[in-house]
Amino acid sequence: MIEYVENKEIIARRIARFFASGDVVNLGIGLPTMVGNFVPEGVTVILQSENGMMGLGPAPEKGKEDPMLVNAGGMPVSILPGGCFFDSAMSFGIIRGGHVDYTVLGVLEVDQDGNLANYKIPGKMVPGMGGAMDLVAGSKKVIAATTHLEKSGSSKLKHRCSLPLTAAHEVDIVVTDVGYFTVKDGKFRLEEYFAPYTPEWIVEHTGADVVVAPGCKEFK
Amino acid sequence: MIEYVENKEIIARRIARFFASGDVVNLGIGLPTMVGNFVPEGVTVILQSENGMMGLGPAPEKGKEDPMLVNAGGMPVSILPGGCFFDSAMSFGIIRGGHVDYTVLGVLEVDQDGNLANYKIPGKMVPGMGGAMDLVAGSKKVIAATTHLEKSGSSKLKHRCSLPLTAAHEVDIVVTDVGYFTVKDGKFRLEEYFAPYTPEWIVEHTGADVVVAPGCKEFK
Amino acid sequence: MIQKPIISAAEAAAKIKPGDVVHVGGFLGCGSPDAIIAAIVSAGVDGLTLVCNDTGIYNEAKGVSNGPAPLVQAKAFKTMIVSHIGTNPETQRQMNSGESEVVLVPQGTLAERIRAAGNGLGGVLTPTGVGTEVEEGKRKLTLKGKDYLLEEALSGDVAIIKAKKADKAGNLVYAKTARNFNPLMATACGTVIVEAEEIVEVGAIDPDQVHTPSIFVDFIVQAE
Amino acid sequence: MIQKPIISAAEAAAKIKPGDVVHVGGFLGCGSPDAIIAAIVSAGVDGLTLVCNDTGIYNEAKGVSNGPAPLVQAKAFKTMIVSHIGTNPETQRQMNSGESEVVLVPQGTLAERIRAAGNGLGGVLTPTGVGTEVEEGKRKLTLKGKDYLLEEALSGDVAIIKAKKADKAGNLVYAKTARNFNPLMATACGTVIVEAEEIVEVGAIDPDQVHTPSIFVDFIVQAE
Repeated sequence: MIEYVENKEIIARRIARFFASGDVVNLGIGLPTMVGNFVPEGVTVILQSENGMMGLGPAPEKGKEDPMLVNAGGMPVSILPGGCFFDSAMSFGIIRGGHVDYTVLGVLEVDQDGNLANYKIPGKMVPGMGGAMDLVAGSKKVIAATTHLEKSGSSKLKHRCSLPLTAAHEVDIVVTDVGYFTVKDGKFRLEEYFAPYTPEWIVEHTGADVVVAPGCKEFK
Repeated sequence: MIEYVENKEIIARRIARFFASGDVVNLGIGLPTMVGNFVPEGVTVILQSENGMMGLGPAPEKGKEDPMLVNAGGMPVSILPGGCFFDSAMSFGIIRGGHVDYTVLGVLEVDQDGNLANYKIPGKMVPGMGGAMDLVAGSKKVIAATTHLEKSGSSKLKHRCSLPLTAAHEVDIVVTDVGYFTVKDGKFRLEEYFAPYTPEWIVEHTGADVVVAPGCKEFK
Repeated sequence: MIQKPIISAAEAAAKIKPGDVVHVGGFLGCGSPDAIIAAIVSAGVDGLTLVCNDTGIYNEAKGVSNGPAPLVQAKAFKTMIVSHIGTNPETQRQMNSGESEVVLVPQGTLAERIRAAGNGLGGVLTPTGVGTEVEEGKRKLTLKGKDYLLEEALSGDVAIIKAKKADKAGNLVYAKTARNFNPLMATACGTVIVEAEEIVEVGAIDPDQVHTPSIFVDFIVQAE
Repeated sequence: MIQKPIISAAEAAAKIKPGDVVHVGGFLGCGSPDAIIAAIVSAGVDGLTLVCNDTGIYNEAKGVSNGPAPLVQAKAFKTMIVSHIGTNPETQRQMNSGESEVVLVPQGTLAERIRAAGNGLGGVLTPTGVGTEVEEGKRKLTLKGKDYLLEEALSGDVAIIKAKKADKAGNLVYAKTARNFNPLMATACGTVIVEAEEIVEVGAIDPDQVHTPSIFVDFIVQAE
């Protein structure tokens, strides 16, 4: 019997492999930010931050933070050579205009029609959508990054989202800590599985329709 | 008997008196450009040029022209200290957004409902509207600058424009070489007359409904 | 070039009247006009409508209260039109208790609505929010087979913004990610007050490098 | 940062295929990508649609032919979407003879339509053109008692633009009034080719002073 253990690193590591040199990528707060640490040697991606910069670099050393240079989570960052700053209209022009290749963001729920919910639990928690609705509607590819199961054991992948949507039919790829799925024809399609999980286990432990892709293989 | 003699200078001189210090003004090609030469001592206006600058200065000396620094007519100009450059979206954002106090432009026809035609004589001459439609729709006050009569002797001020309109109901002030008019309640209202013309002569020689304002006086 | 009055933060605060719609620059406190915000708190104006990216970061334990958070704390706002309130639990409390109204707007839509107001556009058509609660009460138009929401211009009575540098005529330059909504708000409000870290002579800024043209700015405050 | 290929004007011209919609930067020849335009004339491409502020200045007597005028002369355009043709009698001749189609668009509307395409907006609502021939065939909407025309996004296959300075990653800075439509077109086309007066190393441009972010630019041509 396989026991589920949350593993955020595998999610970040798998997502980082999607990128090719030159891709413009927006990483959401939290887990998605980790993706930046796993981009393979030799691949140069350009990180965009929706508060108004391109060419996001690593966090500065302690004591060298610049209060005028932060990411969309308000945390100190740096800028790489060739990066630049712009206002919020240009920032979302870039996002909405399809100039971002990948947006990676966390979810509360994601469903087999590519719907995503991550900004509101009515009556409980309403952080607001911030830039997420634009990012999901505008980016060329949307990658949802999430642990596969809630602490309660229920699936984050749903037949149908029950929470207010951040965007409808926009999610292309879902990467959890058990496998990588595409969203196709109203189903999750398992493209790769992460050991020790097996396709059978994954189909059984996903609260949505999952088909196993013909070429589905283990990710290493 | 008063004989009509074209006099562009009086038009430019009268228009220049409307401005107060700090006003943002756009002067069209041709006659309107002359207005800049008659702004009274002590009044500082800020000239905007719709090709992308604020703080337009005089033409440079011969031999000192910069091909990257021209006005909306493509003629070499200079920039005053405190001026700045911007792109066409910002330029027309300024214009359409009501940040230009006065636009001064030439006309083919102007009528008593404040309609203006200056971009097209169908089948004959079609220069295009360029920035004129935005300037007329967006500026706080629109001043039409025109000689009073055509070479043929017919009035440039009409009951109703017959040419395709540049904008409907947007003209506030008309200054010709016989007087200064406001457009009110579907009529031209004569506010000032320029000697040797008299209000009687003007009413008679205008192809539109003209009322003489109660306080109408001679401009000196 | 006409110079703009240099006023104190308290004088700036006095230009804001109860009931005004106030645009506040900044993003989670980065690029916020902090001295003017503090002065408005002191002046005790209320019944305001806030237009801002967020309501700042408020963390009592860490002693952080930035962006518009001090004004939220002072209950200055009747309505808050923002994209994000997740970093200010007091905003969420006021919303849940009904003390104030919070209108959530997607960040890119907020930027375009402010820009539209400043640029004389009635609104824009955006795909953002189609198929979500953001659609509610809005016109939806289909162009070339794609659905868009009509998002209307959002103007304000007063904008309080932050710049790195202002010349005395009001030309502005912003620093790094402190630019964000500041240049957009500068175009969209009846009265525009900039809090500048540095005030320089007219002509000291390269005219190719001005982010906000002087004509948008009415008053300048020296940042502390 | 990824560097962009530096190509010749002839290689740039070869990226334009018959029938393409081509955005050409510049305003009456100021800020036009002249070397690329000359190379397209040499390449002899036709059936193009032009999107530009104007069709340049053409004056045979004075020997002036700037902006897109050499391409008009070469009959490269089937359609020209521009705001002004008053300085090019050849454009007017082609229009009157039916050799080419000219679509006149108000200058500010042209700017917003190009920006909308690059910014993922379906269109904008503008008051410009209400009550004129520009209304024809367009949706008119009334918001808060004011009429607006719905003007749709205008994208292109290729943009050819001119900059003062490009770094090797493609970040651009424009000079003075040569900026005009160039930064807007950079956002709105599938392939973007910049003709730069000066090509500098990555990192040589202050990141606060970049007018067009590198990601918009595909190819760089050294201006002659």
